[in-house]
Amino acid sequence: TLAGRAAAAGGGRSPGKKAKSRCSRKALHVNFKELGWDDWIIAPLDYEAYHCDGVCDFPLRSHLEPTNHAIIQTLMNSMDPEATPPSCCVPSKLSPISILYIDSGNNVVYKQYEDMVVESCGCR
Amino acid sequence: TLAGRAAAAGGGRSPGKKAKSRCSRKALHVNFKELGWDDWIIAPLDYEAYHCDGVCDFPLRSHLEPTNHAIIQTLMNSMDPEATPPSCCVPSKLSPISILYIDSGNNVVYKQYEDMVVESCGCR
Amino acid sequence: PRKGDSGSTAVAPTEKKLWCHCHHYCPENAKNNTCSTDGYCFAMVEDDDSGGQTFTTGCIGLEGSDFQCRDTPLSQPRRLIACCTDQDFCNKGLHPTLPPLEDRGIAEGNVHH
Repeated sequence: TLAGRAAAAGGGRSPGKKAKSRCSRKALHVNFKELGWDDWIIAPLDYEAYHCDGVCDFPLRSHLEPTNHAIIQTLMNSMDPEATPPSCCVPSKLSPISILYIDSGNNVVYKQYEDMVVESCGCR
Repeated sequence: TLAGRAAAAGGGRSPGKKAKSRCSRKALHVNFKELGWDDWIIAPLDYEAYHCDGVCDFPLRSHLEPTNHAIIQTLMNSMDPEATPPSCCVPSKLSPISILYIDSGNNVVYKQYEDMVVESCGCR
Repeated sequence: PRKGDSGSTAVAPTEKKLWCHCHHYCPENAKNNTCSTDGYCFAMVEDDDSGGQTFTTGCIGLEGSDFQCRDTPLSQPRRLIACCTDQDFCNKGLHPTLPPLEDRGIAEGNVHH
């Protein structure tokens, strides 16, 4: 068993950190019509892209696949939140979608766009 | 490309966002002694890890190597900042350092730790 | 070993998965408060904003476990983490405790030396 050592210093509270939910995948519905792209995109006119949001606090769980740097930054942030920002909740795995559209030469094209949908989130 | 189309969509200016500097690599000096790790780490006792900080705003420049998802999210954020957070400035390239330390079996070990130093930042 | 190979067969090291109890922040696809990892199970106690203490358990990856399981004694708020890897759900037996805050001890007059 590996154990950390009790924090010697009486800790100041990090205000409100617990209020915000932890890093996870959230909904993000993208409507190409609202983006004004229905003049070149034929289909789909909308899709679920998801996005990542939430705090990355200690300890960074294994499903967030943190890098060593994210872990070190998280530790530095928990020592002095003013001096060092926390690591950030971002997509760690993405998947493509295919779009049917009219290109600048007025041709109808069916193309796969990489990294369009969040599959999982992590702290980096 | 999506980025080219995105330029046409444009976006309302959000007040004050420009005040904060754009996504770039900033200093982060890590002192293992201050972390309380000088009881197991022999060398180095400190190193420059850097970190990434700053806004990811439209248009996401090429050196930030944005994914298509980050571009879409940035556009959605510029349309409605309340509904969608911006993409986040995080390390896009990291490098290792080697550490000489004493392991739990009291052996002196020299090990390369991956992803310890930020080489470049990007918007994800 | 794969069939039809001649000579020495390289057996792909199956990644050993450790199952842990997780409470307070589990992966989205977690079932029955369990998670799995290539690293350690952990249990942690932490001062919370209401003056009490929060107890959490879960999974820590192997990458960075040297740092996370040692933590830093200078964190804010105070916390204590313990990691284990000897058997599945070993963190059910981990009960890290935080010493009472000195001032609280004096206020309640029950400081024992």
